Amino acid sequence: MLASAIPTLVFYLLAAISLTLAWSVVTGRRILRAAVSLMGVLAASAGLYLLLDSPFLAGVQVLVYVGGIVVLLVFAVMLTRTTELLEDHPTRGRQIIGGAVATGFFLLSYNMMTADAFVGRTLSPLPKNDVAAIGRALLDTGENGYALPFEVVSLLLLAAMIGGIVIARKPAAAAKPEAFHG
Amino acid sequence: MADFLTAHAPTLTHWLVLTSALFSIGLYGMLTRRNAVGVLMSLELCLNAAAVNFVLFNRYLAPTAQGGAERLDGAVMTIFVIAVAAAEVVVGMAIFVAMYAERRTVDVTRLDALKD
Amino acid sequence: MDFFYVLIFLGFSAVMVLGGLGLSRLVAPHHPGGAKNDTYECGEKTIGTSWIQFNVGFYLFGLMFLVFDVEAAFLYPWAVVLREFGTTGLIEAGVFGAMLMVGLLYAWRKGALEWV
Amino acid sequence: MSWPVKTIAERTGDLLPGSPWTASVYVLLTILAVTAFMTVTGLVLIYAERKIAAHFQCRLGPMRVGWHGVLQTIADALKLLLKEDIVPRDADALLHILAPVLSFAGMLLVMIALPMSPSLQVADMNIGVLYVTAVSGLGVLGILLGGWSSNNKWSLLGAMRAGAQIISYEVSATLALLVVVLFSGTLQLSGIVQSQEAGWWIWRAHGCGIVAFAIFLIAGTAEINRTPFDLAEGESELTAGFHTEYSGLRFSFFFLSEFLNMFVLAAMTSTLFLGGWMPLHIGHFAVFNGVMDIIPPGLWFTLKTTAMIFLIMWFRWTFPRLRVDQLMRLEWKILLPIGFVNLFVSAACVVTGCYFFAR
Amino acid sequence: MGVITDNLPGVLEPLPGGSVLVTAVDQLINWSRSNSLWPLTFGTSCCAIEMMMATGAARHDMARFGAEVARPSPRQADLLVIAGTIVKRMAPRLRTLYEQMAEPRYVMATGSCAICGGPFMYHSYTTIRGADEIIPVDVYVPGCPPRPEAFFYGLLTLQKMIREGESIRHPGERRRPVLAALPEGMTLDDIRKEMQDLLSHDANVNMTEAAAEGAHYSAELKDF
Amino acid sequence: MSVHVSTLQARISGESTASSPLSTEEYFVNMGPQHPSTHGVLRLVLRLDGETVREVVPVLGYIHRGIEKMGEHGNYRQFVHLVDRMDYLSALANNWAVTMVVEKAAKMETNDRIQAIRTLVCELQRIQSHQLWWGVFGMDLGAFTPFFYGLRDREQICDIFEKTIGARLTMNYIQPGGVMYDIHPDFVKDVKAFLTYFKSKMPEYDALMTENVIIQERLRGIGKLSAERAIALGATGPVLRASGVAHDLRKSEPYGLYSQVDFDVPVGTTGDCWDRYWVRMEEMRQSVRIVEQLIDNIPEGKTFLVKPAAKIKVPAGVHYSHVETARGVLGVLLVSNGKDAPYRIHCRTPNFNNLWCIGEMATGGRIGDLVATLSSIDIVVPDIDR
Amino acid sequence: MEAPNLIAAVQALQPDATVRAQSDRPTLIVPAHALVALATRLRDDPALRFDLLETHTAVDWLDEDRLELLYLLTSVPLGHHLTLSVSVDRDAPVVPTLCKVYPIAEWLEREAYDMFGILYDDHPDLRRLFLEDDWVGFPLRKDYEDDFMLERPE
Amino acid sequence: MPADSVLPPAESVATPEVLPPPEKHVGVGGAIHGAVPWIDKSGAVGGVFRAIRSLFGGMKITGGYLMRPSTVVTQQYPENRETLKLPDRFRAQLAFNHDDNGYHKCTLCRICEEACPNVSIIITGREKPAVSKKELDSFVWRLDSCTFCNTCVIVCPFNVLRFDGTFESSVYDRRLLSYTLNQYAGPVASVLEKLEDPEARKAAMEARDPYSGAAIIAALVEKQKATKIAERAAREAAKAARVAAKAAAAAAAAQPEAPPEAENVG
Repeated sequence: MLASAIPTLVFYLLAAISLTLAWSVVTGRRILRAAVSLMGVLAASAGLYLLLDSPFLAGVQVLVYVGGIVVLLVFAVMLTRTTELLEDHPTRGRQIIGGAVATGFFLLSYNMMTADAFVGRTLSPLPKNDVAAIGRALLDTGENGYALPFEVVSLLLLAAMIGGIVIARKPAAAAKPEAFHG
Repeated sequence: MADFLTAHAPTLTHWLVLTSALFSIGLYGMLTRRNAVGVLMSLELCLNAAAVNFVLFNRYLAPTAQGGAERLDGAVMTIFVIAVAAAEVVVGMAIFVAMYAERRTVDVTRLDALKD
Repeated sequence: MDFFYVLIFLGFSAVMVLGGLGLSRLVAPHHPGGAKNDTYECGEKTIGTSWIQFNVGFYLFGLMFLVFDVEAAFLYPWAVVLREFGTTGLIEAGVFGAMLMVGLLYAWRKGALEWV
Repeated sequence: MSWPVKTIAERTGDLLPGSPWTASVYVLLTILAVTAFMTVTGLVLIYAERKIAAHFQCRLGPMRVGWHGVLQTIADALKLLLKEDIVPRDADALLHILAPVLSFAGMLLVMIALPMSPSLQVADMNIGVLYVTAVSGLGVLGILLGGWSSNNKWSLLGAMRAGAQIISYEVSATLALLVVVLFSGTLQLSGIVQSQEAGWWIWRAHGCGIVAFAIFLIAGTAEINRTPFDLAEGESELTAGFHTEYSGLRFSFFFLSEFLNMFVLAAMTSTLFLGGWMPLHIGHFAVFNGVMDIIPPGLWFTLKTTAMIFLIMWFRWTFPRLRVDQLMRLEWKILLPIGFVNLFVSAACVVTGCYFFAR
Repeated sequence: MGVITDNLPGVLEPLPGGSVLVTAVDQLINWSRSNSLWPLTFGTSCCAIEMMMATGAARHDMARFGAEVARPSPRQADLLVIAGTIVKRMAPRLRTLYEQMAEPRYVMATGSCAICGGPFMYHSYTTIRGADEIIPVDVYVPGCPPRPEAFFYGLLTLQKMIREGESIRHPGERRRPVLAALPEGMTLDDIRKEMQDLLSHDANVNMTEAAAEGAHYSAELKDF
Repeated sequence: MSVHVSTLQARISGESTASSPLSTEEYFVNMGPQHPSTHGVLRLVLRLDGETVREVVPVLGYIHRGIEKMGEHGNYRQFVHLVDRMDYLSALANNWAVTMVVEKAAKMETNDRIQAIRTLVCELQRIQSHQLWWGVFGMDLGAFTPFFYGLRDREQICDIFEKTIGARLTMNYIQPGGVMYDIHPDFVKDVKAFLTYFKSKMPEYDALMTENVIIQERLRGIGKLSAERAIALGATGPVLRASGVAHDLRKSEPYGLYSQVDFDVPVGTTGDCWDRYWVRMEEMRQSVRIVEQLIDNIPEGKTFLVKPAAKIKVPAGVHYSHVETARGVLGVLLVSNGKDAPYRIHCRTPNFNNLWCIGEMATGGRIGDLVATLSSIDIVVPDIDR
Repeated sequence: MEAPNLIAAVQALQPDATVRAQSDRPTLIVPAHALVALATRLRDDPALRFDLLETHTAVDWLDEDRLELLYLLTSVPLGHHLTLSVSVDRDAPVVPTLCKVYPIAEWLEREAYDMFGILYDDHPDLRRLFLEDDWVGFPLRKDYEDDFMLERPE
Repeated sequence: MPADSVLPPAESVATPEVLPPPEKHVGVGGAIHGAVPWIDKSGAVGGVFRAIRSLFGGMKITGGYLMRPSTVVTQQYPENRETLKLPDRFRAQLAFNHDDNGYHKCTLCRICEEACPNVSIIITGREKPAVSKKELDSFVWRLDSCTFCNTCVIVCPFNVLRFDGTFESSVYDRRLLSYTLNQYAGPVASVLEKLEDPEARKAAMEARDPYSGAAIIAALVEKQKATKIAERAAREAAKAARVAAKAAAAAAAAQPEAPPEAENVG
């Protein structure tokens, strides 16, 4: 009884948290507070993964999103802050356009969500060890495996790393100070 | 209380409403944010909502008849989405940081105007 | 159930810190105002703004970290199932890691690993 | 022999369907127990640090509050509670409060995953190792936000240093940790302990184990900001670093998390490399193993953790601090390449089954 | 004091045993405060060598009193040891440091310079003649510089003062801060004037009693 | 006329407007007056780029007490105790500097016993000062334990001084006309015991700090000062010698009994922090040598050759003499008009000159390097401000 | 170099330099306008090589209504000393700066400006060294008055 | 540089940017150069091992002290008050040398008062001496301002003063730091000893409270303030006179020299 009620409770809790914080991410005027709210949304999403019985994904979500991307965002906010952007007011026109597009998208997708294909579905069974299952899927070179994407991701990361370094260093290299430590 | 909760246990539709609401909020942010970092954050919201959907569909819609749920394709896709998101943030932020170093602003509206 | 405890303790830590602060507010002296709430900078008045600008070099470390963090996310499942795949898994991860090592070498050569 | 492993979370799970009240009481008791454990460990660690430091330095340390100063940290804690809590005028008050919460939460959430003895583990997750790395990342956000929100140049400098340092060393720590995951084939912390029944990974995995151990210890010490890596709050450079503007209880939360992080690091090190609560077993020497089994597992865990804590303290009271660029060089140019090579050598060992007492 | 402790005595004391309880809590608070005096790393001249270094060093070991946790930031410090000369230029900074300490905060003036200007009392155009012209001082430790034991005696004196205070019934009775803050443009003379007002109003020490106490003080020390 | 009088505010704000705000990440930070590594109330205004120090602007005067003005209002004997409070870590050498200029100008006689005692106590205090520096240096680099070992051994010399002189820091011992007291009967025994003890501790110092790889990594090549620049900037004492200039008044213009003892002058090669560290460590060993040679050969004689209360009159004129303290050359310039009080007395203090070099040494390094450099020149702020 | 030879050598460079009596080191009185040129030559002359400005300060001769500036020069390699004495008017004390010759002079001159109000022509950064920028008066002048200062009771 | 510079033209003061290097720096004999043999032997692999060994070397030192509790050098001050012996010469508190009868030897010669560098000794004579011409009323010693320079002790011709090691004198109010050193107001020991009658001796002596110095000092400060006001008035008059004289002299001169234009002086 309680055991089945708790996940439901947690779902609504997480939904409320993530929607509230998501709203403050897009409307918060202090950009660092928005970043902290984003961290909350992402952590709540990790909770959602747990509700979907994917603890490994939840772990990766926290590891990469909360521990990595948000930290990088905070770094970047610290690096790119200007006093004028401390308070980030969107113009009325943008608000209207944005609101219209977002609402339109939501209504459209809501229309699709209530389609028959999505109603009445139940959770399917899961493998016992999702980490191992994901590992097998990643390493499998067969037709259902993801060995190639796995390798492509490494290329993607390499490209991102090199690209990031090249782009971010460009202005710094222009005004490169003389080397002091050999 | 417990009865009420059990009666309103989340179904696939509930989940989809949640994720698409998150996505819409992200969309709104992308369109209204002036700060480029803020735009990127909104984009993260969208990506995150999409990533949740992958798992969701894997869990609810995978054809169980073929033993498909044992395969967790959605979860794998989610990991790829996260990786792509990370790569996107790396490059995106690098662009903004470089832009900021040159133009002292990350205001997307003003970046347009400064284009030359 | 394990993760239920995570949620509980997440709430608990917030309650503990905030409750502690509340208790402290109730029992400790509190006389704000004046120089007490000024920024402390070795007894002097702060020169200029305190939110100082940092060199781009700081960002590069964040960037590198994020890339390696994503890599770790892929290596966890790899490490768990390596035994089943044997040499194939070793080679796949070897290629994967070699790519990142190339990136590291590139960063090294470009001087991105030098602290600013 | 195999140990009867049943974590508190599982026991609560057993109780849950039957009676919600029993379960709630159980949860409450767990919270109480963890709080008590945390408080006592924190106080003992701070006292021990002060005493041990004193004896490293030919002096006595706290002597006057209670017998040999045993009540010293209690007096300090009480005083910090009764101390004024200052929020600077220009600070971002919300984040200023949130920062210690994050720092504290990061520490507390790791703590519930530690297997302290076969039955003394709050939650035994099947992604244990990943969970620990992921959640401890909250701490760095706490430090970053704390430094940023203080609106103080020294704080911000300290926060930036701390941020760059902690995230950098997290990479090496993860690589070292993966070595153990490779050998034991599981992410579950209890499983990792279980896998060391025939010998601890530090020596069972040829050289790889000891290299990974060294890297993990160094990286961990850097992640918890202790000398020789205490650049984030290096007194002589940045006054008090990221917590310059923190006073009273809020400062004490940073202080407490710093010390408990040391405990977490020591516990993780002993779990991963020194067998956790597993007694010292050598292969299949039944007699020797039997003798070792007499010592209860909880005591084994305590002994190993204490030894690790002592080692970390010893580092602190001997070494000078590194300079910030040397710190980064050590990580990215020395530890990271070594860690990578070590990981793949270990992978080769695992694939070929070439390690001691392979199952 | 905080909200509770301000209102607590009025509520509790009429109750049976309430007075005892207040006293017990008071003692606990004073015990913790007096035994956990974290000093600010602040020293200006010669006395700093004796007060911050020699006392902290192995021979004398300030840690025995739990006072080795020298905090570089005034936010976390309890005790401001004015070790050395304070000159006109430093005076507003000292005031700022004092203001920025979290309450409760205690001040010790060690050495002749901090007490009254010492060797630089006459013919010096910058030396402040006594740190108590700038901030309220709780304990004076004479000497030039005082030896480390004398500093410990001063610390014991301060502990005695804290212990005998009634931090619940009369919070802040020990002394009033001279000024809540150091406003812009405030001169040294303003501070001095306010300080003198304070001295004349409610910091008048009964000289005979104080003298008697001073004379018998050494005997009492053994009970510490 | 191009005399332009500036202010600190103009200095700082002028710099920041000079460099365009659009192309730099530079900012100013106050280091001090209350900062753990400025050893007192020195204030350094740092212009930083990230962590790199672009410029150091020392702001002095937070402990300026006007000792020179006070000297004009007291007699010669009364001035001696004021210099104790300048460089309090080598108070005896300061006393000696004043005493020397007064004795030289007033042509007062001394004997070998007085000179031997002065030489001995000054060398002991040099060891004491360097021990304290060693400990504090370790602490500035983040190692706490050296501080305790250094001060533990320093207390041994403090004990010797307490017995003979009666003070631990501000001595006022070397007076015009002699020394205040004869040495304590236990002095020779105590000093010998200390030497034996200290020689056994030096290897520990080396094992803990000198040989430590982190120390070496942090000191080598940091805060360089070439020999030419060192002289031009007026660096003195160990800072000058570390740059490769073997200028030591104890050798070049021997006073006291330095001409009768055998010792070496340690000289560095590149003038980096490591050289300054090494020079001081070696100076401790050389001081031990000097004390060893003198301790058994203290001549007999009186220790105070004038009446203590006698008025000292110095003939009119400009008189100057200097001694080598633990931090460098302390010179006392005495302008007399023939009365019993100095007309003008000026102290050329070593820390003043050494701090002036910090701009050259620390620019381009990082904050950690700045702290190491500042600590390696071993400043005593009241000596700068006087 | 011995004191008489030294004085002769300097006087060869600067003929109008006169010897200041009552001084224990060789001391020459030189006119203010010749200071920089003379100091440069003293520093660069291979026989003299006064490469170190040991100290620089001033004396306020109130009765004679002048400030005497003393420059104590030392040759580190040759080990000899020389003092230069320059007198300036108390009311308009302007001398050229020696910063370009001896960098240490920058601070020493700032100190002299702080204490005596001597103005150094072409000094790169002439501001008070020890006292606050808004300090009134020059404390080491003999006629300095300050209400703050306590006279010693007789 | 403006045209009206007092300096000679630029070419005659051509200042080299870089100082010429001196031929040799070593001016004195016996110099040793800073190569440290056990460190400067370098080598890549050996260097790493030496580095690690150096770390362990440091740990050995600290660990060694931890293992030997006998090396603790701490003296526990308040606990060791019974056994704490300060050296005889230690200067912590000025005291009168009273003889066995409790008589002092101060003759009011005021040499110590003169010699004291910052007026920490204030001697007042009795206004109505009982026996002899000069009798000590109170010998006030200001502990708060004393610099412990020991000058008073060595200049005293009668060996009246000594320093002893009583350092425990912390107080809450600094006015308590002015001590009256003499136990009684009255004549010097030699005079008292001439009085044979114990009653007469007692009559000549008047007990003094050790903490009565504050009032005397307060009176002194008041007096000083008064004199200072008077002095300032006198000084200002003199200054005005000087300025007037100068103005007259300037007016007398035909071509008064313009003072240099200095911006922002003072």
